[in-house]
Amino acid sequence: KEWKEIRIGVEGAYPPFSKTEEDGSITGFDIDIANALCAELEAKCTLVKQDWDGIIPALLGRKFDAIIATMDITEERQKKVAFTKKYQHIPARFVAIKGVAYEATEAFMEGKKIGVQRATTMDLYISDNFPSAKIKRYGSADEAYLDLKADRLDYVMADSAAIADGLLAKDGGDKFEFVGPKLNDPKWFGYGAGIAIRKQDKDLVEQLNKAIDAIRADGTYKTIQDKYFTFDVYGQE
Amino acid sequence: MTVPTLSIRNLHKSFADNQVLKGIDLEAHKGDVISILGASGSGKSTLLRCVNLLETPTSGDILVNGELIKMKSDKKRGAIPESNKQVERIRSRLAMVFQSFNLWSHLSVLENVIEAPVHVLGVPKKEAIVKAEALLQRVGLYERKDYYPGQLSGGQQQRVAIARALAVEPEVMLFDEPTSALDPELVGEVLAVMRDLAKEGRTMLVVTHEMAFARDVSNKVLFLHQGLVEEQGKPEDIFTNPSSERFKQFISTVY
Amino acid sequence: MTVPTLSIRNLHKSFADNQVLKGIDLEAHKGDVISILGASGSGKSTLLRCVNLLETPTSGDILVNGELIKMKSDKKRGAIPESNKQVERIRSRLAMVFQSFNLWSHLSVLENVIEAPVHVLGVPKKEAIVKAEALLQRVGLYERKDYYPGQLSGGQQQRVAIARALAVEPEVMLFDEPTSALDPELVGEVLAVMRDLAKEGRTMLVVTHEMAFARDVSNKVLFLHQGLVEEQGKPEDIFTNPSSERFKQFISTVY
Amino acid sequence: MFSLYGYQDIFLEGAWLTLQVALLSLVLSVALGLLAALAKLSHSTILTSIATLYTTIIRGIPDLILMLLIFFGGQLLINDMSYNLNEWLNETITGYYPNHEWTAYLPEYIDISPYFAGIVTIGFIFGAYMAETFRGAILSVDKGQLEAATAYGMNKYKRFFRVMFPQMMRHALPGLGNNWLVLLKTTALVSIIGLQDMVKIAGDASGSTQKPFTFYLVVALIFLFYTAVSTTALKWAERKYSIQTR
Amino acid sequence: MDFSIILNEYQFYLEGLWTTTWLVALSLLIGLVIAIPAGVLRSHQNWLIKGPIWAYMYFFRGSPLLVQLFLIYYGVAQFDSLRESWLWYYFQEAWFCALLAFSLNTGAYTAEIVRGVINTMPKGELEAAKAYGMSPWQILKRITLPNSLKRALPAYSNEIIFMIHGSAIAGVVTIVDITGAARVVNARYYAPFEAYLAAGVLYMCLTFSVIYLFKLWEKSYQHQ
Ligand SMILES: Nc1ncnc2c1ncn2[C@@H]1O[C@H](COP(=O)(O)OP(=O)(O)OP(=O)(O)O)[C@@H](O)[C@H]1O
Ligand SMILES: Nc1ncnc2c1ncn2[C@@H]1O[C@H](COP(=O)(O)OP(=O)(O)OP(=O)(O)O)[C@@H](O)[C@H]1O
Ligand SMILES: [Mg+2]
Ligand SMILES: [Mg+2]
Repeated sequence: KEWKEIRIGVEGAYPPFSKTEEDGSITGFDIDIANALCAELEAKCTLVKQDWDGIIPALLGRKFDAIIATMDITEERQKKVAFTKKYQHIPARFVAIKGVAYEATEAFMEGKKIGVQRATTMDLYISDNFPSAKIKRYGSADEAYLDLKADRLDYVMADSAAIADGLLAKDGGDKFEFVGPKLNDPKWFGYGAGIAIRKQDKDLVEQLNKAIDAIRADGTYKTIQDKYFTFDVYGQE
Repeated sequence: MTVPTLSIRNLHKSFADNQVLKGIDLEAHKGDVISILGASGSGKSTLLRCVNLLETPTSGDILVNGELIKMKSDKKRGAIPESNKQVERIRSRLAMVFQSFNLWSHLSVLENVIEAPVHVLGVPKKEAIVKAEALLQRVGLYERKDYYPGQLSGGQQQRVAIARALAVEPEVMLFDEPTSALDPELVGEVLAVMRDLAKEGRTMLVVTHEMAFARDVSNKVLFLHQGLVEEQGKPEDIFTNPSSERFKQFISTVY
Repeated sequence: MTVPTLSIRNLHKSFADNQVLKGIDLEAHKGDVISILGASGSGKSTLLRCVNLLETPTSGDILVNGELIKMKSDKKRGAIPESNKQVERIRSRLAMVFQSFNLWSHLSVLENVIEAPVHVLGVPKKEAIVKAEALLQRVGLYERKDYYPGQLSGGQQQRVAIARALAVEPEVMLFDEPTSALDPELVGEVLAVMRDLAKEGRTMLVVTHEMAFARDVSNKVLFLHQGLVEEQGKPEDIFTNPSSERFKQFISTVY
Repeated sequence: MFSLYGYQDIFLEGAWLTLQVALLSLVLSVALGLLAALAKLSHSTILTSIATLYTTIIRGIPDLILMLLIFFGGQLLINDMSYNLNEWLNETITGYYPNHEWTAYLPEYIDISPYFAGIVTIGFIFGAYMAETFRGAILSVDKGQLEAATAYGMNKYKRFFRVMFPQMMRHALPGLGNNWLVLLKTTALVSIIGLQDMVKIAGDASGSTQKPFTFYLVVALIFLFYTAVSTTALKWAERKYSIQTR
Repeated sequence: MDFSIILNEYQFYLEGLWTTTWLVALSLLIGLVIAIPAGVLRSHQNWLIKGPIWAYMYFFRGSPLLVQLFLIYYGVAQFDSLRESWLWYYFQEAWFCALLAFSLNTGAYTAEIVRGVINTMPKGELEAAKAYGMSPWQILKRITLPNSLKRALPAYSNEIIFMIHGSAIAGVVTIVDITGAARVVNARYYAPFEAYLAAGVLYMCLTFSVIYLFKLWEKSYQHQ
């Protein structure tokens, strides 16, 4: 089947990957990638903004045909949707107020308040590894940062790049720092972020895989990456 | 002999087990003013309401200008009219004036009068207004044409109701105790209008407790008792020389 | 001479511009039964309501057992009582029986009767109940003590109201047309209870339209007219020999 | 002019969107409410039970749950259905004509936008409350008024639209007004299903400016303004349409 | 559709049910404590007393509960002085903020109910109370409030139902109530229909229990 028109679901509250501007438009790394891929496929693309915890149901419900929202490829998700190959891979990390101790043991984390975005890989990771911690689930990462600033949380866990941009680079961000190592255990975090697609649409997966290779090859990817990051967000091939 | 404007033949009506009308015959020719008398509960209102099918008769025929209102039997409700269209058409030829006026309270006096001509008979609005104003003039309420029913006295409301009835140029006007909801001081103004109508030669069926009206204005009086016509005739005959014991008793208590 | 149980001196009361009472004097001694008569609107209820300060008099003195209810002037409302405490204390000595009974609808009959003794006078509850039951016995409603007012007839409600009044052992009982909201058949039962109270030597002020009661039971009758006492005296004197034209007219219309 | 860290323009848009959602749901709920009220009062047992089920379920389940159910669940249900039907059609046809090309006989997706889902859900919810209001209003219309209409030969549609409807609205107005005020506030929930109304914008804005109090207070004030305007208008309407008496 | 998910995660829902129940019950209780004096004093003659009460009721009845919750939860954190005070100990807890928002909200609505029933108190019964020498305080306590109770019941049972429905937003400030549970389950299994339907059923049970209890209660007043 030809894909002349593709509707792409994006989040809009996860800088620098996607972010809603004051005028209501959406910008960010994911958005630029989406547009580059569409240009490569010569398809007409529409971006549809959707809150994170409804984003997979919305794809299944055919609100859009693909999700480009820094979604990690995990086994759990693969039960529901198909993924393209990864288009980026950024480890998750904890962030806390400067000087707060951190140990990745269950005993240490007991009773600690950890904020995550609902339905993310981080959500699962903490639920599985630190069941005795007080896990607080938010609709968006921004809300979790607000509560971290307000001292309602001890830690927030999110994509390291998202934390860097959405929290550390903002006013007052100098009070916070990453704690603990980069986390990228495939058991929870999968194999990088891919584009999620309904399982039936295998042809679209193939076409997008080709397109990803194409923009990697022709340098478009690097241009976009450099706009937002000073490091390689793709990781190993 | 001419076709009677209204004829009722062997009309029966029951509510559940309660037989209210047990075979009523009645003929009204053009220009007849028929008064219907009877004790409370004798079925006067029911008779009138059967004529324009506000109640469905259990059996019997009703003919308006010789046209039979066709009925068919129905599982749930006994008999029902065969064609709603016919019933609606006939109803619009029979204007009813209610005891409690029933003016439409959301419409002004003028709007009440033009409502049926415009929306049922399809008279152009302008024309209807001209006529309605003349009718209101006639019942002495032209000045109140923009009032709402709630702002009028009972007698005024009933006069508007009469104008509303006249506006459809009915074959027969049906009056159900048009003055009994009025304070005694207001009865006169309504009766005066009705006397005028009678003089004009309107065909009227009037349920009333006003003996003076029945005697002086109508040319025929019917006395209902236990669902049957117990006595009928010209008023000058039956009031002076009643043949039924019941009727004698009735007029003696009312006077 | 003994101190009068209640004395009212030169009482005036106006509502805005409407002068209702224009100087009333009245003295009630222990055992007096005083009937207050007057046309509708003559200020009878107002007088009674001034006595226990449900209305604040515009001027004039009220003394209960010789104790003056102290008033002070107020910017907004003219005169007001100087001490709410005093007013509450005096009110609890004057029991009022209302035309529309005004039993507390959320309390049972027994609870209605013990409410004021227990919660205003501080009588122990047990004691109050014993007494209340005796009073209910007396007005013939002991069997209904656990009913709620809504379940009683008007006459029964008024008898409960009288029991409630008696329960505070009042110096003076004030009755405001206690039978006029009752159906004629029920009036008798309430008047019978009141007759009994009079015989017992209770001090009572009764606004009433029941001439028979005024004449046979009270030992003093007051006739109010246009805010003043137009006629007063022993019933045997004034009914047979009224001096005021107004009063003559009044009794002739009422009989 | 007030300034909200650059957000004032889309804030105003959000305020306008809130109002749109509220007004459109109002229209829908009035229509649904009328239908349900008529169904409840009809002689048909089927209609009556459907309407009763409808009003009962709505009374039992919170608005938010219904909204999430319709927005997520409803979408899934409708589109799954239409997709499966499409597949089935294609397969059947391919069975007969092997070289048949895959075609979408039904729309491949029906997009329930949050805008639409919000309006539908709120309209649906308040339809149930409106039904009660209208039922009461219909019952309080004087029977004689309709009887007069019948007697003058009006058919049942004319009876409804020319007499029943204008008269019942008068009785319904206070209840309608109350429902409107509640409905207006319920629109705030559409932000949870992702519609860019002013609550959502306030959320986004407080995320990036770290000034949540300021933004949410402005939202509250705008709602208070809407409420105040509505109350005034309602008072005026009630006076205008109250039964004209001396 | 696959409802085995719900069975697997039933303890999530049970916890949610418990959270919703105590949160709503406690809010209603605190709301009532606010509402009775507010409703009574709302008709006071003195503007200094009735003005603030008017403003309180107007604000909480005129704006959405969701916005009130956001204001209290996220909004207060904007003020450093509050964050440094002892109050922060409470405000940092999501349940406390939700409880506060819900209580203030239902308090305002209930106050309006209280005001309404007090205004329709039969005048004669008040006069009788006065005539028997009760003080204003006694009249309020012994006559006005108990007498108004039965007239307030229908409206109050509606308010409880609205509160149960309204509490569904607690999930947006990280509280795992019934709705919160449903959202977590949905997020994990991407099965919105099942997840939210189960929540809907739980809410229905809650609501209809309340309706049933109030029917019984109202019946017990029928004789009055
Ligand atoms: N809709 C109805 N359902 C059942 N019974 C009815 C109905 N309408 C009238 N009846 C009964 O029919 C009988 C006759 O009633 P109808 O109103 O015709 O009497 P009426 O002669 O007009 O009396 P009135 O002078 O009091 O108006 C009465 O016994 C009444 O109870
Ligand atoms: N609260 C009030 N405010 C204003 N005017 C009042 C008030 N109460 C009574 N009035 C007026 O005072 C006058 C006397 O009223 P009052 O009730 O004392 O008469 P009454 O003799 O008891 O009459 P009735 O026999 O009808 O009970 C009337 O003109 C009445 O309108
Ligand atoms: Mg009749
Ligand atoms: Mg009086």
